[in-house]
Amino acid sequence: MIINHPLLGPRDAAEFVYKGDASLINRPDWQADDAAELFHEYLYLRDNPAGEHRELWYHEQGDRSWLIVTRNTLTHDISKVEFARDVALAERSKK
Amino acid sequence: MAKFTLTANTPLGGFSHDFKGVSISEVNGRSIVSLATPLGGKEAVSKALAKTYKLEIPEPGKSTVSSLDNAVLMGMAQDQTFLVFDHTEDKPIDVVSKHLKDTAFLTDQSDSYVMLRVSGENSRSVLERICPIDLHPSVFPEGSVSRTIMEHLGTVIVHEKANTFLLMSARSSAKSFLEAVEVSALNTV
Amino acid sequence: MNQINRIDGGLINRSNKLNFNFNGQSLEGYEGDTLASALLANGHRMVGRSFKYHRPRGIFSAGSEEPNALVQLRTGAYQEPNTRATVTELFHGLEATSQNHRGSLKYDLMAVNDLFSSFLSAGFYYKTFMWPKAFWEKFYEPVIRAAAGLGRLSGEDDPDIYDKGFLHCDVLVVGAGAAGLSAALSAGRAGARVIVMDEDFCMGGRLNVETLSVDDKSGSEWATQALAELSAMGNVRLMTRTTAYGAYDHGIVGALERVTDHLISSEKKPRQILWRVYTKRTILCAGATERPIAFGNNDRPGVMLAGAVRAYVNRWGALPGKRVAVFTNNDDGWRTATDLAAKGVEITAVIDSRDGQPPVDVPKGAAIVMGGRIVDTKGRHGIRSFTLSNGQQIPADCLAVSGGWSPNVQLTCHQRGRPTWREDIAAFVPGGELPQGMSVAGAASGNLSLSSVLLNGHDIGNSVVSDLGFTPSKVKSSSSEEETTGISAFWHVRESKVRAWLDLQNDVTVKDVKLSHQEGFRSVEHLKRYTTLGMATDQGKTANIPALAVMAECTGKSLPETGTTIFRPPYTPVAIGALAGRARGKDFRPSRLSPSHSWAEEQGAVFVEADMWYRAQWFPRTGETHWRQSVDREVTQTRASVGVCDVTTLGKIDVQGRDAAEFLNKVYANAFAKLPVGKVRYGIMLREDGIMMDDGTSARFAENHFVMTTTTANAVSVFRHMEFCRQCLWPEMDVHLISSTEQYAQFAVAGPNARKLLQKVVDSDHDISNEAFPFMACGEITICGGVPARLFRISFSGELAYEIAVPTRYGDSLVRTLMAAGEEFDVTPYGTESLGVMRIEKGHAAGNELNGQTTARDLGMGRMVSKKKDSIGNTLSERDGLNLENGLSLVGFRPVNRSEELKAGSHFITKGNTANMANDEGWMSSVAFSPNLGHSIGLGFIKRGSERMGEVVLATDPIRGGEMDVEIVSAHFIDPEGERLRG
Amino acid sequence: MKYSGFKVIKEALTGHKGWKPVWRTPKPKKEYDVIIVGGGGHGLATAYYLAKEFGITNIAVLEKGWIGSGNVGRNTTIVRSNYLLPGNEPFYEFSMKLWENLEQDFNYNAMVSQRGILNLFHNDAGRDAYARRGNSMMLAGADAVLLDQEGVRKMYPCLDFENARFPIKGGLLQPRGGTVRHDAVAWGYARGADNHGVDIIQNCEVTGMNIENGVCTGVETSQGSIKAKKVAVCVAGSSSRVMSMAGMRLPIESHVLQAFVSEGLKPILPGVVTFGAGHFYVSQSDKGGLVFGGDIDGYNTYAQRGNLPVVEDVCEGGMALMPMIGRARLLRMWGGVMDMSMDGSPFIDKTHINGLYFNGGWCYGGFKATPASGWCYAHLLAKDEPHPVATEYRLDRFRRGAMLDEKGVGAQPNLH
Repeated sequence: MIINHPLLGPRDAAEFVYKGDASLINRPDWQADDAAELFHEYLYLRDNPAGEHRELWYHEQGDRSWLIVTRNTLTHDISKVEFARDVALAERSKK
Repeated sequence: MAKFTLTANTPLGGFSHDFKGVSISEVNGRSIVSLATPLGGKEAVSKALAKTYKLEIPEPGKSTVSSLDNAVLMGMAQDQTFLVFDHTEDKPIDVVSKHLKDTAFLTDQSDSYVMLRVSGENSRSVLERICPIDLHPSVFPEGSVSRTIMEHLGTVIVHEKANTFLLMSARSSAKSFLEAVEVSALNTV
Repeated sequence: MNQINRIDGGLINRSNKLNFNFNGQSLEGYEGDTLASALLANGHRMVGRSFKYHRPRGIFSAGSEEPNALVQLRTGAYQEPNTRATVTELFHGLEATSQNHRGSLKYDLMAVNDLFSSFLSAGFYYKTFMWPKAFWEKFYEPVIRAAAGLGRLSGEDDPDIYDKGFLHCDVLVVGAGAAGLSAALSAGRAGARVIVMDEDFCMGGRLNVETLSVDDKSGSEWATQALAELSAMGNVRLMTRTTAYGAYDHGIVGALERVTDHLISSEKKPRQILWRVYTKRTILCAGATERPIAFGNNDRPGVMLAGAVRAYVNRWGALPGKRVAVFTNNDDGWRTATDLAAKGVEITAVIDSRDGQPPVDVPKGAAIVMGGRIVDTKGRHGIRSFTLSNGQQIPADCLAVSGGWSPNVQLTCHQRGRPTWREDIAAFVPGGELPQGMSVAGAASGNLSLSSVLLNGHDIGNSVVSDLGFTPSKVKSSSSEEETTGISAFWHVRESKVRAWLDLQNDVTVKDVKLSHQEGFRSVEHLKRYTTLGMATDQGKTANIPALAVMAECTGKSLPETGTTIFRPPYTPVAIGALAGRARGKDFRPSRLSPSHSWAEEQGAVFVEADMWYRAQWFPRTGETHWRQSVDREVTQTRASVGVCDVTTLGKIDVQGRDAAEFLNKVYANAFAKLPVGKVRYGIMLREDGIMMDDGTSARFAENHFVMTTTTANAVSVFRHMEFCRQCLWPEMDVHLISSTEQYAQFAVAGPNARKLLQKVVDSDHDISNEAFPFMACGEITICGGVPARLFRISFSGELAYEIAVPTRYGDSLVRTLMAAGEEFDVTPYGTESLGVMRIEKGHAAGNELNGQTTARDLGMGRMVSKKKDSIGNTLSERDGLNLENGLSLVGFRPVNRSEELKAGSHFITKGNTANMANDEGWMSSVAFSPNLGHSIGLGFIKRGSERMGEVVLATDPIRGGEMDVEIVSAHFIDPEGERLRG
Repeated sequence: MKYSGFKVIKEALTGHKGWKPVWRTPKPKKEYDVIIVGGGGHGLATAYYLAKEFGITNIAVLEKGWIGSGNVGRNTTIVRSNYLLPGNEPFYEFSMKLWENLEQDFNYNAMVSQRGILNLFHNDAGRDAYARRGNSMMLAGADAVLLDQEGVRKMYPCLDFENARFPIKGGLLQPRGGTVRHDAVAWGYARGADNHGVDIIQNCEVTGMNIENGVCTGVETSQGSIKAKKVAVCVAGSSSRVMSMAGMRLPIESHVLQAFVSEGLKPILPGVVTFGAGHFYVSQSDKGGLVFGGDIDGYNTYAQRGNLPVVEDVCEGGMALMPMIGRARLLRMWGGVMDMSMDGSPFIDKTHINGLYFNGGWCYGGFKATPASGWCYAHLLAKDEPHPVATEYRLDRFRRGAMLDEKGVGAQPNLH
């Protein structure tokens, strides 16, 4: 696979390390009343869709950026690549 | 006073060898300092760099060259730049912080890497055995920098000038890295 | 008599005669021959035996689709099984032997299988060999296994070397026949970066084997000219002997270049190179493969594909037989008759399954049977004659068969593509959902006449480059004369009473397909799996479509409804050595050497692999014959005076930033925010699931600057995790991470004389006395007259200890200096074994305890997990299952009988209980011999361990046949109060 | 029809006219006692044992493609019971015992071949971990042998003992481990279930779950709606897709595991060997092919194909372990979609929806579990309580903190 890095251009996926669903950037509030349940859902439950999937890749053999890649799990087509940090910051500003 | 003295060594003892159409040689006498740009501090770093090295912060994947200490500034990541310059003494950070004050967080990386220069008309043919990056000048023009992986080893590759590439890889695996490059030459030319 | 079947013509170099050897017989051929063409020229028809029935097998095709002519090439360690003679380039000194026979090729004892063939029907083995039960392992299976396989590995290490590489281009052209060359010319002329690959050693594809002309030149002349033009272009790379074997995601194509397979010796150059091709566009010009028609005893040597027969005659001047007949369902098959007749070869008959008139002029003297059916053949070791359905017998020592051509769609299907059926050419052609960037041209796309192939290649080449933004050249396509390509699907002769082969290598016959249908294995995948159809080394390139047609006939469905099995990479088999490249032996993975490595080698150290690192395990001294002697000495000497250990391999992470302290406070489970500058703290890092991830120390050098250490094993994963935290979880924090593992050589200096030793090298303006530099202090100092260093007062051994770090360039010099400076204290270097002994004596957890399954609580550090702050893992560490009342805890163990040796991996059972899984209470994780205590000691996890001090339990070790009574004790075997390290 | 050597001879002499379809091709009925969703090894085994051992025969097995088209038809055929944890080992040992009597039980030769499985270790920590595991196995009544380097060399002289980057120090051998002809397992169970009256319905895709008031009453399919008292899902790589029809999110990700086979070769490897310092395991089939594999590709996918880096990584492991295979050619590579769970261990459990059951999360280890998975799932379906060897395979174990993490890598499915 080739991941089109937002700054560095197309790079072989072998340079990256995969983590999983992009929802892992939304870590729950540890002080919430139902924190235990929220953390259980956050860490263990997955949509695991057959189709478009937003997922985290780490450019370990590159610029060490964490990326959110939108990739189809049936075709492997990649439609979007973003810096996870930008997404995380944007989601914070929404809140 | 301590009666002991320490002597420095280089990763490959100054290796240099010419193959047909390609030369491989260890590069020494350079220091590497990593500049981390503080959150929101890019402007301050830029100013300091412009003032002293007359350089802008390069985008990741690019490098710029200064006449001061033959410094090369390499864009490694959005908030990380390597400054590679002529300096053989200890504490290269002191040199850089003199120029940049506390605009950037500095880390000495001079002893973290082995540097090999691969040059000559066959250099691309040799590197194509181990380098996943497209080194064609139309894609990776002079001044380009890339961190990638070669023979299981993380490697920074810089296109210094036509048919000349600088490779930087971890010092502890310098021998394996040299072997990777040497074998490529032996297998190719 | 040599080359009895060699005739004039062809693309062989008759001035370069090559000697070779087949089954012990010396033979001659020419440069440009394949082993197959040379064997045919020498009159060899039978070259092997089939898999199941051991039937005689001859050369069937002229390409990589060959099912039959598999030989063992070369000898000794170079022996290469299952090698297709049809694509083996002849070289001087080539040695080959036939495969899969017991006794000689001609008189194979296993041919008895053929007599029992009716018992060996498809899937028979699933229905029998079950009684008596014990017989399967003892008798049936050994017999079956003895018959397995075709060729033989030598069992010796592959003596050749392999390499890999990366290629990048705008356009990859796969196949350099008429379509490929046309496409490459279009793309190359437009200025695109083009790579052209062909599996053959001579580019041109069927241009080299057909008598059709292009632009008033012979096909091969035109190909030569096109290649000359292409090779003159700086933007085009031509790669012969290179097979594109697989299409992967996003335009990556795997290719194998056979660099030295056509030479007698590789001479230390790579035998093959595995290329990973990154291309924007691929034009697949892989041509088409002819398929046979199934009829009775159609597997005899001499029964060949029609296109192959004329290839041998036209390209190699090798005659597959003296009296040739043709059986065809299409016009193309007739070309074999006309081409051979033109060379003066006797054509005994042309049998066309179609009714009507012959499509071309009839060769003189040939019997022509329109609407004909061949039902049987005769000839024990090769065909002598065949019989038509009307009983007529016709002599022939070569029967050229054509059932039409199947486009080579394989690469189009390596991802999601499924081929679609075209009735007019009776073939599957590439369907939708091609791999990214792939187009198909020429015969591979279903264009079967040369003129259409040339035009199609030209046009697709142009359209692909204009897609990429290049301006196509104005040069017109080359052209060829018109030819007829009529076909009427015809798959097998129903009138045949005897077995008719579909898969020649695996011996799958029409009857087997019918039986498969009868038993309900009707899906194509069931058919394949039940009969083994298409699972031979040729992957059914010639067999699959006819077999599917037979199944379609049984089910009453159409062929496209029946479908095809999925094409999987590789297109042709790839040597495992090539896929591994250089990674074997010591080069399997890189070696990381610590700064003291050379010095340690000089000391005769024994090294151990620790991930990629080599670490000194112990340092034997003269007279020490057992490792324990060395280790006991190192430990004793260190605890008595001072020892030095290289700890460079531990991960070091430079953490800087305005929020560095708060960041560490979140990644460590224990508090870090308020660590004073100049101090080090031990930290435990949890995974988010509350399990221990790693432990280490962090030293605060400045308000905004920490240096963290990790374990050697987790250096990379901890860094990755921290980058995740930094970028994804807390992006608003100002934190910067960079590894400084490589930057510093770090040594532990431990023992009561550690300070005294260090004081000899530390520059005098740095006070490292206990008062100025107490336990858990850190600082930047200089040593040996100004060399910058970092000093940490930390201890893994439990002794008064420091870790000192200098820039790596000084590492070698520093260890030598420490040894010299320590001479007066009888300093000893110590390795990882002694490190292990001392940490067990001190009760420190290491890799065996931090195994990803244990919690801080299990390790006796539960109270360190702060409940007052948010850190990774703290919330989920509170789950009930991780806080069981009878949970595990890490404690020490010693044998009740002190002379016994504890065993790591033993399990604990309460005394009096039976040793079984239900009574299993934990396990021994680490053991060592403590030279200080004079007996074996261990660390282990046992339920409620901390409450069971003094209890004697059973440590059972059935796998090594032992058990012993052990006593639960404190894990701190030495200096439990920690007075030494504070001293 | 009973299969036997005599039957084969009789049919051979009479033109093979008497063979019948191995399973019927029925139309779905309106209602069943149990619907099993998924005609793979586990689903067919569940149907077989439900009918044979628990007396429930009004069963349909619904398969969206052809039976055995999932992982039972695309694995590396290894069976073993060499697990560490008390929650796992008794289950896999139960499975091993079922394998050992399977052929006589269902009258089909699946070629259970106990030629041993050898896991190599390359350092002292590896030895300690395998000693611990081997002891676990023996405490659970399984067989295990700890070999030193010489012991390994005697069994496999062809391994690289002289020049290895990570020298072989020894291995954990389970002599009863081995291989089974994978497709035949599906066919044998199908035949056995069919003989007990189970309806095996191919080309029948489940498109929806009928759930009313928290009770599952049946399924919608491409062949119409079918009612059932109990719906038992057993779809491996498709677990998340199917269970999402019931509104459930699972602790599962789907990943691809590639597998490889070489050209047929004369026998050279007696049993199964796994490399401890890289990703490679291998055995040789009764047809002569070297069947091998390694690690999963590591990214979520539902495509039954992988990519080159893993192919290369596996072959690198192969050449590092046994450099004699360099000249053997890789013939075919393929991929299967794995239901990778969050701790690497499976689930056999009821759901919070009455009448809906779930079996999945087998990761890349489902094949060896087939008989026990079928038996224990059948037990759960018949008795509504877990089989004693499968009590830990609960869906709520992460909430409780009762993970079954053999490898100790945490909630990261691609590392298991």
